[in-house]
Amino acid sequence: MKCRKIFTLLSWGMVVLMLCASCQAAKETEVAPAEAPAAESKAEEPAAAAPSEEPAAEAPAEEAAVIDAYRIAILADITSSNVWNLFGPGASAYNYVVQVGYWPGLFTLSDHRFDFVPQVAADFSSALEQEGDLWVSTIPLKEGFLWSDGSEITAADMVFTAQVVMDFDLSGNWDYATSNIDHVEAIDPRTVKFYYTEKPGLAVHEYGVLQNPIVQKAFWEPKLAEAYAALEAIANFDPETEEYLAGLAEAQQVLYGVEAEGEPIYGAYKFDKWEVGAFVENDANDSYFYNGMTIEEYASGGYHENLEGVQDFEAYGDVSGEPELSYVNGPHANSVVYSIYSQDAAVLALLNGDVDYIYNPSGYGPGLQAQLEGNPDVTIAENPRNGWRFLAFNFRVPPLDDIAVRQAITCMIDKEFLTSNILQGAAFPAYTPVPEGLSFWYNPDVTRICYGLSEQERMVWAVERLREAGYSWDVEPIWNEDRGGSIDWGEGLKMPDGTEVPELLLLAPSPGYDPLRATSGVLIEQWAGMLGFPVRAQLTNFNNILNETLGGGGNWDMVVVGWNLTTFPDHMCDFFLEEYGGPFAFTGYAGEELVQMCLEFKASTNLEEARLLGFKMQELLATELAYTYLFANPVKDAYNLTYVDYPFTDVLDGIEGLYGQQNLVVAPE
Amino acid sequence: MKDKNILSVQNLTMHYRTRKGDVSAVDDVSFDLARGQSLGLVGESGCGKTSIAFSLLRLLPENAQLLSGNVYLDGCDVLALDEKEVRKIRWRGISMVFQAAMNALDPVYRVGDQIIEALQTHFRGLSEAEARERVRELFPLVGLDPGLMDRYPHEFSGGMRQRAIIAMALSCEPRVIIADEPTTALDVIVQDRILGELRAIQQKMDMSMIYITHDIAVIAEVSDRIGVMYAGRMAELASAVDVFEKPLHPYTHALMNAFPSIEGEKQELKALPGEPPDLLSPPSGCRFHPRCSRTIEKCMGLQPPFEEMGAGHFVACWNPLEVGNG
Amino acid sequence: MGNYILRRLFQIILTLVIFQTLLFLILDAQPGDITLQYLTDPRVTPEIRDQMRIALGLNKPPIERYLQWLRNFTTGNLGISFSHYPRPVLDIILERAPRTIVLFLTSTLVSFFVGFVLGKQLAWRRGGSFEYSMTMVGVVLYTIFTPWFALILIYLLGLRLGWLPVGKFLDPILWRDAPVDANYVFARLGFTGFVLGVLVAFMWLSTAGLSPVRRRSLRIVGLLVIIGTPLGLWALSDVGYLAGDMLEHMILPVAVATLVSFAGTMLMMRNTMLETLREDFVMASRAKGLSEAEVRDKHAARNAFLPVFTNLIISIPFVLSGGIITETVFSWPGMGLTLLQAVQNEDIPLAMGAMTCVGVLALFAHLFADVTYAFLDPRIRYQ
Amino acid sequence: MAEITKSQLSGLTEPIWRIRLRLLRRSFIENWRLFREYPIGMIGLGIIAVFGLMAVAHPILMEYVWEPRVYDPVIGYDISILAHPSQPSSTHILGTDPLGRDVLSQLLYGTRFGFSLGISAALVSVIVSTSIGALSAYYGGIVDVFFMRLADVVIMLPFIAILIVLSALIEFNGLSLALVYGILVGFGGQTIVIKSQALSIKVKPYIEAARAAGGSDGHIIFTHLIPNLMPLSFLYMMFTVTGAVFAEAALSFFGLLNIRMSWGIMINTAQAAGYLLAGPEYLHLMLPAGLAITMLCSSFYMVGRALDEVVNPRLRQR
Amino acid sequence: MGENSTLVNVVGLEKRFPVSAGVFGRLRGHIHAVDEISFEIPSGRSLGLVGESGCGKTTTGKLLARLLDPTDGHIYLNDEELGKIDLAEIRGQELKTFRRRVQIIFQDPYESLNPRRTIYDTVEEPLRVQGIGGMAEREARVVKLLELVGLTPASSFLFRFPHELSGGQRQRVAIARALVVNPVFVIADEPTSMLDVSIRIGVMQLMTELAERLNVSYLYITHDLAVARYMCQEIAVMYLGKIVEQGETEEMIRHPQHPYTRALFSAVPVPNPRRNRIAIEIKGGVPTPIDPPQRCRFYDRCLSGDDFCLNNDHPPLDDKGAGHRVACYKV
Repeated sequence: MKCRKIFTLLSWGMVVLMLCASCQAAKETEVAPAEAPAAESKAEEPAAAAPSEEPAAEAPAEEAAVIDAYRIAILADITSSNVWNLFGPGASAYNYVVQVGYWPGLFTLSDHRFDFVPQVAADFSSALEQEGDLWVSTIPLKEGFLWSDGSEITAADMVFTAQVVMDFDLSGNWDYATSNIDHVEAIDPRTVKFYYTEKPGLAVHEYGVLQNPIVQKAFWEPKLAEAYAALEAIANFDPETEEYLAGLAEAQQVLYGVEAEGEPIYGAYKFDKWEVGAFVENDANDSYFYNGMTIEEYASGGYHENLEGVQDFEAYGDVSGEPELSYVNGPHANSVVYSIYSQDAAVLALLNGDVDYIYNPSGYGPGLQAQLEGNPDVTIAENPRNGWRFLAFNFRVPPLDDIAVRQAITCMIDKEFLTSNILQGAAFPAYTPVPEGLSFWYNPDVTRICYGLSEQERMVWAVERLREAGYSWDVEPIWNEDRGGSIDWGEGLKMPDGTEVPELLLLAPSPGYDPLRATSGVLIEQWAGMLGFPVRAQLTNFNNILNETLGGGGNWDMVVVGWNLTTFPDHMCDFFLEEYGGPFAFTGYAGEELVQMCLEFKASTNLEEARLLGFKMQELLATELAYTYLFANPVKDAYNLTYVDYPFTDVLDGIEGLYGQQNLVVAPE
Repeated sequence: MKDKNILSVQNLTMHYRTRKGDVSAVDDVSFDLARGQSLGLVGESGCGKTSIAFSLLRLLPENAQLLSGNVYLDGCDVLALDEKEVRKIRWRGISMVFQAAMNALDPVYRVGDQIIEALQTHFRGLSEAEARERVRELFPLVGLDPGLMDRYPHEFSGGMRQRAIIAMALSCEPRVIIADEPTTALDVIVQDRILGELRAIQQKMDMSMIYITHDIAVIAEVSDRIGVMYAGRMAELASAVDVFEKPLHPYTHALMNAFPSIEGEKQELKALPGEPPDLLSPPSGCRFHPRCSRTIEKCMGLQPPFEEMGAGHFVACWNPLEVGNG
Repeated sequence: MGNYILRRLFQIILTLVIFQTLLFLILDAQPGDITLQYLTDPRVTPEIRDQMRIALGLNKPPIERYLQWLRNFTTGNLGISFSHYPRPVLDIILERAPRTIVLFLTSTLVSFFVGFVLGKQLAWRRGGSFEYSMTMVGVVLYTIFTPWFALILIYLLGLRLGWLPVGKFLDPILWRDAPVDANYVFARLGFTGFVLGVLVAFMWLSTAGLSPVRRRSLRIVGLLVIIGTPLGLWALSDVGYLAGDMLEHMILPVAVATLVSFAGTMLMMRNTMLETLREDFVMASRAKGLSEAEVRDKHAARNAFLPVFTNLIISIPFVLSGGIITETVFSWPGMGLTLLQAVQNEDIPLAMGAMTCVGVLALFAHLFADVTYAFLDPRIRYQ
Repeated sequence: MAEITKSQLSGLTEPIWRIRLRLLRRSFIENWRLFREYPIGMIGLGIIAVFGLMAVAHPILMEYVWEPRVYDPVIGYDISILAHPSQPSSTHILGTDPLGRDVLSQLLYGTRFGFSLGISAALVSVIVSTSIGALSAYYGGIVDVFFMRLADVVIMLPFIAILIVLSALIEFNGLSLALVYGILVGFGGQTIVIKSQALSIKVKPYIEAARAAGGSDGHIIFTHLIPNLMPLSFLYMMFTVTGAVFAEAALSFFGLLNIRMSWGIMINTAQAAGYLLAGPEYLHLMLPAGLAITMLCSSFYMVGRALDEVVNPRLRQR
Repeated sequence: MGENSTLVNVVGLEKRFPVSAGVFGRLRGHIHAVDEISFEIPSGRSLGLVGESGCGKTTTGKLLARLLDPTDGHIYLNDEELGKIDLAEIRGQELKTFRRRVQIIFQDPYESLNPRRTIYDTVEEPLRVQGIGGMAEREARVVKLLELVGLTPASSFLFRFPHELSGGQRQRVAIARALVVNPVFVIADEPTSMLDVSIRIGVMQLMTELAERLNVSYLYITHDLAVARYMCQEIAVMYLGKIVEQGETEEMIRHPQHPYTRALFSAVPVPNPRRNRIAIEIKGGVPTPIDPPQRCRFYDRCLSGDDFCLNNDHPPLDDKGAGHRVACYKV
């Protein structure tokens, strides 16, 4: 009984405490908006406007319609907002889509035709000159280029950025560290000068260093004190030692971990809110330099930037007459909201009109496409992709080092059948390392082995090719007219030296990871098997494939993988020659001819010259078959034209390649 | 005679439905219980003693079927009442001391609270404090310290638990209390004490009691009248002395002879032949006939009537023992 | 009691160490490491990858890394995530755990309650068509392929009928100008629930001494007041619409998590209740003249509750397992999704952290439930 | 041995093995009769039978009816149909999947896979749990402490999470998944249940009687303990089948399994191609597999439930 | 073997069970289940061990059957086949052989037979594990034993399962199993307490009859004094792990001397409604035997205890004449 009384007393006390606590809580929530009146008004607004699923319709119809929010669906959360990390280990497509426009570069590629054009740089004066042992490039900066806090972008910012990268030995997408840069100098606030120890090629200079982002020195310098202190600690260590590397890594970690909240940026939109796991929001940046600037492209190749009283720039050809394409730079939206969805949910959201565009590097399966195509509001833009899927051979394993074998197997692979039937038109057959969409570099006349042949003809060709090379069978594969025609599999295939062909392990990602590649792998197993190659397809997880191939595990004979590419096609060397590509050149292929061509290609500073070399390399690779290119799947972008529109949608890698054209997107008419 | 009887059971017949067929658990059982009287029901396991007890309280499992019979409590037919009215009869009219005291108390509630629950169920306006007071009075009556009422059943020993059960059974001052083998699981010394207390309370409160057990010695000590049951039927019903000294039914007689005692001279025990019958298909006629030493032809075909032979001495047998033959 | 908790804590620590050792072995035995991710990035040279390994400590032998991990763990440092480099794992977990906890606390409570009530009824109405149909429905729901089921619900309720949002945990358009962030609202909601629970318990206990007649009416009024007041307060507050949005997004995942798990409790409850119904005290309470509902709820169900509650404790890890599926399908950014992504990305620290978090969650849920059990079952006395 | 098959002394006219066989048959019939009273178990058994037929049908159909090039569940492709996935038709009763493969063929193949996976996992778990449960209950002491602590750890782990983690380490295929799942279940909750049952059997007087008769530990474990554990083990086998099939489907759904075809892969294929929410016209892509997973899981679970009522007399109705 | 030769001689038998608690399973004490007891059982006679539940009689039985290992003390078995052996010492093969000579019958006929084995399997098991005889021989012996315990015709019982038998029949099977290996000494742990009255006598009579025919001695453990009276020539009363009184059955019943025995005997109800039995009072209930203090175990409940009892050890079991031995200072 006594016990109970005490309990009752305690309970009363508890209740009083609770009430106090909740009162306090209530107060807190009441106070919060009072402290920030701006927030209050905002808080009310969406509450009222929440049901208005048509923000565009409500927008006042002024001369240029402004989009309230450009709603992009992204498929994963961003992981970092720190610029150093973003272009380093934190590089991810979703980080880019949100933040890549924040920082300017000296030069950039134009949005539509990827013309190399100045951004912060005032002009093209980037030519290289020799100054003593060093190669230098002097670049003047524009006037009136402002950070979002109103201060001007200066050479000091440029130097600071490069210096930090070099001091911390940053890697990833920071090119300075790997480009033989000696140092960078600010001649005056509007002139920056790069010093190279060796003469850099196109890929390193124009397509590398000069396009790197620039950050604001005033903001970052004080923030990096701690990181520099960490760097100081290893200043005296030998850079080769492990202690040094560990210390460096620690310093980098501090650098990557710096909170970059409130960082002044330059782009069309600036950071506003990040609700982790749900969405990110960027707000329009009024001081964006290109805001309202008209860009015109002409059939002649001419490129024209024009904004009254600010900028009038032209290049690459005649800019008179009617432009082929003309668009006005934004921001045309008050904000950009990046919401995180799963792919299926994103499609539903697009269909429902909850988002305007899906940033979807994973591509749409046929089912999602079918859904999207069935909706009149939704448009799908299809563009060529800069990338392909291929079958790689392990050149260290006989008989795969034999060109005859590679050609025979390649011949059997009916790419047209594979892409149009099995893959349901989700992909185009590929024959060369350069995709057709990259029209400048693409060689249309490259050899296509067994193109257009029937199954029977392919078999005959392949058998003949093998026999020529000295291969023999116990039972030769033959065409069997029964059952509508099929191949009776070859058996006991022997190499020219008489030994039997060993079992060949074909790795392909499991269907869960990529059904296209998994299916291709299984089919190739069949096709090669018809010829008598004892191929065993193993569907395995992608990390395992990486580990065996790029990682150097070596337990593979053939593998179906695929890469996305950069616009500059030096991957033709990087993928086959270890001195360029490192682990990427995992096949063990080292054709003398290719080595020579690559030496020339890499050193070339002239686009035309590089292009011709590229053609020759494509032909070489298409017949040597270091890889057998299988197919490339196009980039498909789905967007809802109810609330937004784009000035153009025909572009290599699609709208996706431009991260949703955030600074160009306009309200529909 | 009628008004003196607080409880009257007439021709009670009850079956259990099982997947193998009907089990004739109670067959045509009749008896009366007078105010302040103690009736002992004795018989082997499965003879229907407990089923009768549950029939009186209308607490039968779903598969039980009351085929016929009446149970009058103070002249009111319990079997005809609806569920709500039966609930009022329970505990205030007839309460029960359960066989397995271990399990008859809910382990998650305090012992006192369980008695309070019974009280508040029947006296809706009773506050907890008042009910506690009532329990406090009850506990010493059954030899328990009132301080124990806030303990949980598992903290009680077997004897204490049985006492608590008795206190619970007494709480609403019932007219009839049924004690179903209340001491079977207890050691002999504890059993002796509880039997003594139970008898004393019953007499003090002038309650009627039905005492159910298989132990002839126990029943001899607590009962005024004894009913001997065999295979669902009442074989013999008489005063305690009559049953022990002048048994008429051969089964009663055999039971007496088969019961070892530490009192008196060591007597030859006589085993009953055979096994108790399977009530799924009980023997025809007298259910005892396959094991009976006095079977005559009539026994096999016809069920003997339950008749009075001598003052208050009822027996169901075609060939009863002579009086004084015990 | 204190001694018991101490002993259990000791056991928990021991279990955790074993658990983490196993986990570490499993994760470390994977082919390759995180730097494989960067293999696909042509700009990351082998030198840089080596440097990364050093940065991440991957160059050290496993045993050293394991000891390092244990050392760090004791100081609350779960390391640096690889895939969210350089965010500390603890940071990520603290950000996501509340979402998982809120979602699964809700669905666990709801499904336990639903299962308990239904199971009670099943046992009570044994043999009827209600029992058979409910059992069938229960079994099918219990064994249904969760992702498939979730997708069907999404399709029907979210897409066809458009009643409910189809994924995520909030509506960005509504929240982009919200004065507070999601975890703030989560915390407030959780706090409200806690206060509610305490108040109800208090009200219940303080009316216990009254006579049965007054008790009942007072309790009904009390319940209405206690539940109504916070609801009103929330509705009036300026973040009420945010909470509403959040709750709306929770309906579907909670419904799925509930529907697929309530049957476990229901079927278990049915069985234990059937066993309890055979106990003598049920018969005794009936004999006391209690109404059938009182016998069922106060005695039979109360006792059957105990083993069912134990079962709930044991099923906590399964709930968390189901959580991975539900979170994935509904894009609910909680621990399950984090774990799945971490494993897929070979983000060992994050996977370790997430698993450890899940393990710690499960362990403490066990402990909490065991202690609660001691209160529920007076027979249990911990030395 | 011939002289002992017939006994003159006891008047038995039959060899003992035949009597035992008859006893076995009788006890089977008795249990069957009990089991038959639970409609839920009969429904489950019926569904299992249907699945059994499906599993058997696949190789037969592939051998005699279906053209492998068209109907192979993994590499088949029907050229005669222009667009895949195609709707159900007379040639493809459940249509074709996005890669042009026959859904029915996949479903049947998946049945076989699901069955063998579930049953092998169940066997593994039962062998593990019964032997460990029996040993730790019988010997107690350090063996018991070790296995029970291990079981505590194992039951604390969210299965799917552990399997996801393990999938990164082990290249899961059907067999290894069955093995891992069986071991996990066997070392976890099942051991605890079996052990507690074994403990209750261990203290039965007939075990003591066997010891008093001079029976060795092995004799007692194998002739008394384990036979009395078998009903419970068998019951848990049913639940393990359910769990294993579910786990496979879940892992496949996440794309974590390296197998060529299963129900989970079917759903995964449909999902990867984006047909999951594409509307009723693509129902044939996810409905059959999803339903099959659910039905197979349910059916074994139902049988388990019914067995529970048979094995556990406290639940029996009358 | 003569009537008077000792079959079993128990000397200072002791069994303690540890009680542990705390974080590290700290030892809290011992339950003194059986505390230095000594008694003899002459060949061909049966001893009844009576007492309340928890007094240690079942533990004593299990110790004698070596189902438990004694903490201390000796159990000598004087066997014509094996000679005099100390059961407390033997291990391994010896123990197995000893199992032939000493058997045990349990209380609960429903639990003491493996429900999955036929009667034949059950009864044959001791023969098989002892490796006695060939298959036919064993079968014959099983049949013989079944008929001996009254399960006739044996062939109709051989291949039945326990659940098909009644309680009495099962207990007969259990008796058959115990006797099938020709033991000289059988420990019967309340073999009839769960049987109905009408069957109980039959089983008791069977056991008595078999004891004579097969020359078996029983240690008959029971809480029912009346049953012990009919089964045994001698009775020993146990209280809290100690034997407090032992003697010829009839002598004990007529003249119990220990205060506990007297209370116990007086509490037994008698089947005579006319008699007004008066029970002898003792205090309180049975305490738990965890490390009991070094004095008379009965002191706390005894009405005639005094300072001498309090200050001295538990009294020795002294012969008070005619083999009637009592452990009490006050007698």
